[in-house]
Amino acid sequence: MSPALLPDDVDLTTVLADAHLENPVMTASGCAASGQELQQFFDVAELGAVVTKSILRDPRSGRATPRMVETPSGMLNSIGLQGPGINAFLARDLPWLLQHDARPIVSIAGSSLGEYAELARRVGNTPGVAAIEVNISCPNVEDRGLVFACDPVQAGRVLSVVRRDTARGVPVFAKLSPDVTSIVDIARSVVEAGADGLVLINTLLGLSVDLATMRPTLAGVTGGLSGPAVRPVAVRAVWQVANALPGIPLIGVGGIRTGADALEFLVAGASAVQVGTAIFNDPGAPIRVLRELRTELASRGFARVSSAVGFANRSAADVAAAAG
Amino acid sequence: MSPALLPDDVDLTTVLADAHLENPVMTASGCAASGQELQQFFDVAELGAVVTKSILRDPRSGRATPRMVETPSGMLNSIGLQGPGINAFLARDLPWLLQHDARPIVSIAGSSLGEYAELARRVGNTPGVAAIEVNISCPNVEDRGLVFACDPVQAGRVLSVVRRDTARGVPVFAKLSPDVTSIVDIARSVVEAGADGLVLINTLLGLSVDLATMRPTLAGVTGGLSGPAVRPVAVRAVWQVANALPGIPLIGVGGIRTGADALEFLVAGASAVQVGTAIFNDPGAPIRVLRELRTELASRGFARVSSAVGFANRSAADVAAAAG
Amino acid sequence: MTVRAPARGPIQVDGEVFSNKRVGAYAHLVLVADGIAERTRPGHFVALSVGGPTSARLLRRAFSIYRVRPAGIYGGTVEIVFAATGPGTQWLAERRAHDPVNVVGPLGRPFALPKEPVGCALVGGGYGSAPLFGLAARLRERGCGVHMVLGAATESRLFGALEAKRAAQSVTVTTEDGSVGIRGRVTDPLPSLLARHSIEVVYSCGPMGMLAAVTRVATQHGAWSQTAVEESMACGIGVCMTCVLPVVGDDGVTKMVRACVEGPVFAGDKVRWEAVGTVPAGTFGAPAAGGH
Amino acid sequence: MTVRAPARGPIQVDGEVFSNKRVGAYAHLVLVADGIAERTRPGHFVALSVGGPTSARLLRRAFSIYRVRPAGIYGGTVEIVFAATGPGTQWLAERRAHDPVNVVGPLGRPFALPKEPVGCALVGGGYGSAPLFGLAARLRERGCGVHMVLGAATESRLFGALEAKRAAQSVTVTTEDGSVGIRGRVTDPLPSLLARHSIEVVYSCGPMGMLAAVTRVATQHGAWSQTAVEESMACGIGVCMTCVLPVVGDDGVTKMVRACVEGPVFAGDKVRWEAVGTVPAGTFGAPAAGGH
Ligand SMILES: Cc1cc2nc3c(=O)[nH]c(=O)nc-3n(C[C@H](O)[C@H](O)[C@H](O)COP(=O)(O)OP(=O)(O)OC[C@H]3O[C@@H](n4cnc5c(N)ncnc54)[C@H](O)[C@@H]3O)c2cc1C
Ligand SMILES: Cc1cc2nc3c(=O)[nH]c(=O)nc-3n(C[C@H](O)[C@H](O)[C@H](O)COP(=O)(O)OP(=O)(O)OC[C@H]3O[C@@H](n4cnc5c(N)ncnc54)[C@H](O)[C@@H]3O)c2cc1C
Ligand SMILES: Cc1cc2nc3c(=O)[nH]c(=O)nc-3n(C[C@H](O)[C@H](O)[C@H](O)COP(=O)(O)O)c2cc1C
Ligand SMILES: Cc1cc2nc3c(=O)[nH]c(=O)nc-3n(C[C@H](O)[C@H](O)[C@H](O)COP(=O)(O)O)c2cc1C
Ligand code: FES
Ligand code: FES
Repeated sequence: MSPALLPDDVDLTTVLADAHLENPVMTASGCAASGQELQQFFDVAELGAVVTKSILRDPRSGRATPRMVETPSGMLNSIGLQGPGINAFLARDLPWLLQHDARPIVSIAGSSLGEYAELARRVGNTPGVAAIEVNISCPNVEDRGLVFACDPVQAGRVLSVVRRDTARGVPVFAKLSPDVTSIVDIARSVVEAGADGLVLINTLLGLSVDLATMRPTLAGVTGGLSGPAVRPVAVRAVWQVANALPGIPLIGVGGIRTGADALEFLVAGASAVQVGTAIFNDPGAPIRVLRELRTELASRGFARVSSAVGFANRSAADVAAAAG
Repeated sequence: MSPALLPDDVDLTTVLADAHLENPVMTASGCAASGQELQQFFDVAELGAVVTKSILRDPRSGRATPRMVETPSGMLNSIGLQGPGINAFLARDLPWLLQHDARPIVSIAGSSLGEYAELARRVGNTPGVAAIEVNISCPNVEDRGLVFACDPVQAGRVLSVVRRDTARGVPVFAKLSPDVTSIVDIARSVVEAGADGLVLINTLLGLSVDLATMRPTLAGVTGGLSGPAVRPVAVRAVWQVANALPGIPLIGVGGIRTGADALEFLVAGASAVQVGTAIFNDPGAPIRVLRELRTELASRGFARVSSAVGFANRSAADVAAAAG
Repeated sequence: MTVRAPARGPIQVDGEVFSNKRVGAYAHLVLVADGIAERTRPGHFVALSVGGPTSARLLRRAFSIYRVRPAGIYGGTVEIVFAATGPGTQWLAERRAHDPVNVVGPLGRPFALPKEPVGCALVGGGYGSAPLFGLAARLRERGCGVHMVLGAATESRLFGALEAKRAAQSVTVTTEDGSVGIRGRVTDPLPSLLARHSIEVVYSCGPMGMLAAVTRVATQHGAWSQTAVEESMACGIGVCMTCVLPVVGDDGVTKMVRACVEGPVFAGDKVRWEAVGTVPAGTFGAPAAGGH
Repeated sequence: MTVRAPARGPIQVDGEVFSNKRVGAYAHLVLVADGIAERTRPGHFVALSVGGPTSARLLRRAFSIYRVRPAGIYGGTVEIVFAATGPGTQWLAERRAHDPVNVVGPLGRPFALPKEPVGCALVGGGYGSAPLFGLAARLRERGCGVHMVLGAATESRLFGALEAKRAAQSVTVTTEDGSVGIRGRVTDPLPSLLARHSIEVVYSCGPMGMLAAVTRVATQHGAWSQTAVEESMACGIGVCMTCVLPVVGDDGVTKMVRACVEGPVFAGDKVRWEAVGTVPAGTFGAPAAGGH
């Protein structure tokens, strides 16, 4: 590391396969809807990208309530991917993002390979889409409801159809679940299947019992754990995958609340980060994280984001080399 | 649930296979050493059991420092099973526990089947041992360092040798890792191999980067995440396994800090609970949790622990039956 | 840190406690939070962060706005009335003058006001009375008749009965234990009150069961009802989809709509009260039988 | 909740802030915490919980005990001096009179005292001076000569220089920037001081590097050294094994020993200073080459 710089002198651009972004801070899928509501608090065009809530082919009502429960330094959610479906998204939400100069990364989710393919064809060929994020933490109706993300073969199949049906030049990122024995195996499989980058991590499966009703608090019984509580698991996933698959662009997500948290993901190997649950605490979180990250980079003498990416892995290797 | 009772009228005894305990609250392995230090704050004989730090065959220095880092509502540790080995344990720590009328559950850990078998023979035939807890979250030196707990076959092998070499009447509990794709598969495998009960869960694998040094904070690089942050994951594991393997005694552990937390594990399906990281916050935590649990049970009209065990699963089934 | 936004939407403000007093079973918190007052209309709510910098409680707590005062010699203030039930509200109850509390607001859709000077009933349960006082003032400005019905389980949980005497033409109080006013529920005196004062709009705020019952009475009487619901909210600003309830749209189709941005005030007859907590069959996007 | 224990060990007490004042770069916190004073000897520390009931910071923070006062008309008190560096210490620095702070203590092994009335040097770095004042009093009671050397990076980080004049026969002050006293480090004036006053025991508390250097000087001079180390601690009571450092035992074997119960005071010449942060080869139970 070099001496401190002025924050404005830091080059924040980051490259994720074919996507060149002004800066590495995005919203996390499902925590920012499609950007409109956050525009009340800051200009979403200032973010590296806006990742949309996962879009399905058909409209979906989502699950019954309660859909969330607060947990220590985190929360469980079980929304059930409520949304209006791809038609309404392309007609209304995507145009809004483009009109407001935001870079949209569209998250897609399906319950069969066919649905993923259809979504890829429609979203992945619409001008203005900066990238596709493939949420594979969904049950596969064609395979006993097993979650795609939990099986390297099924996960790979999803990514290969999405990559096949998405326009060249539009990167396809696979978003992985931490609820697996080896996230590196899943990562390797989806990269071999064509994923241009990886988003790490989706929520952890959790459950809470409501002692007033003596029933699971969530109507959906289990839910996804997110927030600062899971940050060490997310950083570990980034670290492991960065070491196992050097050169594959990674996007870190899980419990990021401050610029220092974002920097932790970068130096662990992520080229960009997403802010999710922290938005519920602070609607201005994504833009604040960006501002703080700039300062963190500057104060450590990182002239560009790319110098920070994987720095802890490299310095670890140096230490190992020096010791060995 | 019936009307409220007086706390003293609650029958706290709990049965874990052949182990009949006065009450369902224990210490968690590695968070209470072998009981001596906690005796300064409360009488460890009042606990259902004292679970010892995992004992190895040989003395072990453990890892270099830093060995811990605080995280939101939790911590990462990488102690590396420091301990004096089985000889010193049997000569010094176990007698202390027995002299003080504590019920010792001895946690054992090894890096090969042979080591587990040797520990089982020695610990599992020493009078006074209430049960053996088998920590299988250790690398298997005979299988490329893969962690036993992550593979149903290897995990099953460990439990079958330990069960084989432990005296009848001394229950053997397998302690499972949450870092697997299906904890139910591992649970099923160790139960088929002879485990009399299950302890859920060990820590989650995590990592933190120290932004001052730009290196992983822990000398051991990755560490185990514990504390209230992981409670929803632990409750989920108990819930899933209780539903998949009804009748198998479960011991819940992960983020328990209050009597209400303990009750959450009981109604999710655990017959006993362990208090770990909360001890670092409050050295009196295990006995306080016991006292609070008694009050929680009484105020809800549970006349005995066994009525509460799995109550949320049963009421969930009732709801489903009524709806269906 | 203060994020400013266009003049009508919500803003985020670093607020500061001006005062915090007990009122019966509740706390009455006055926060200095510039810019909120000017944007607030009756029925809006604020979302407060709890626990300070070391907090393990990340989600904001939502509270109906009781009163606001625009910036004058002192900064603008916003007031809430709340019950300290869980860790977040207990923390708020312990705040003293000058302690910082971050505020996001005003949020949600306010009460719709009648265009004509008609008779209105304002029904509040417990702390649910709080947002009715600002509403009462607005209605009187428009020449509406204002009749308040305040209810609670017991006297200490009744809020604003005295203030109501100044705010309304008539005040009816009910408590379930009869400790003050009529023994019973707000819906007991409501039918005769609606008839007596030719009420055309019934506003209500309180527990869900009460809102459903008040709506039933209002509808029977042929009055409009405007209900302010309380759904568990993670974000309060419309991005998380946790706060939904089944509401019938103008097209007759039931949708799971967000209480935080499409509410918290809904036309009472549009809410599928009996189905709250479920996704009723036929809801837009609901799973087909055997589906997800 | 207060857990009582046998008369000598640590106890857990619901303490309360008596006062909290700034002293240079530090905070000086006086807590009412009955029962701690009676058990405390110089070198003991306390572990305080931080963040209150909604805290995401579960681990206690360890602080050397600066002073204690047994219960009299008022409850017994315990005092610490600390730097507000991270979230836990910042929270502590913001506490005001009557705020609750839970205390566990006294913890650890205190300084060993010489049996004979010998000359002693007490060397403190930064807030590391704090525990030396109680020690100085004890040593003087035993007729020992007490010579203090206090150092810091700069004047604001020097603690207790004035008080030292009352506590010690001689006081030497060093600052790295020369803002007060001798420009340099505590080890600069130490050799001549040890010689001048025929010092037989050197006590020290401060950063690890300083302790190592002070030990080196003491050993060269032929004096005993007693060092109070600061290792990162999760439990403070001996149950977690996070706070270890390599220390040579009486049997000559290096072991990873717990700073919280076998320290924080160690004989300086027994600590493998150069190897702190590692498990040096030959340590009891260390992995064989290629092992775990
Ligand atoms: C639009 C709206 C207006 C409200 N107005 C008031 C008011 O004026 N006065 C008042 O006392 N309370 C009001 N509430 C309820 C208030 O938000 C909860 O009492 C409070 O959030 C509980 O926080 P806690 O930390 O004490 O409890 P906890 O149980 O610890 O809260 C845990 C989580 O559940 C949520 N939660 C818990 N109870 C409720 C509830 N009843 N409604 C919604 N979310 C809940 C919390 O926001 C938090 O995210 C309102 C709620 C909403 C949605
Ligand atoms: C025996 C002993 C005596 C001490 N005496 C004093 C004293 O008199 N005055 C004083 O200002 N400080 C003292 N310290 C250091 C003090 O404990 C830390 O400064 C404090 O814990 C930092 O907490 P934080 O929340 O501000 O920082 P954070 O960095 O948020 O702390 C995170 C975690 O790391 C631990 N930690 C961080 N820094 C240190 C450190 N330097 N030493 C040990 N653990 C650390 C914390 O306890 C906590 O568990 C002492 C430490 C020990 C072990
Ligand atoms: C309310 C909520 C809804 C979410 N919806 C989605 C989603 O639709 N698609 C998806 O891939 N991830 C979804 N996530 C997961 C987040 O994008 C993110 O991976 C996770 O929450 C961890 O990040 P965080 O701790 O910053 O929230 C959701 C998370 C939350 C809290
Ligand atoms: C410092 C520390 C040391 C631990 N050592 C062990 C161990 O030796 N054996 C074991 O099975 N689990 C060990 N654990 C895991 C705990 O027993 C427990 O499973 C886990 O911490 C979750 O519970 P908690 O959140 O209550 O701490 C350790 C945990 C901590 C924090
Ligand atoms: S609370 Fe998040 S959408 Fe309503
Ligand atoms: S801090 Fe836990 S053993 Fe020392």
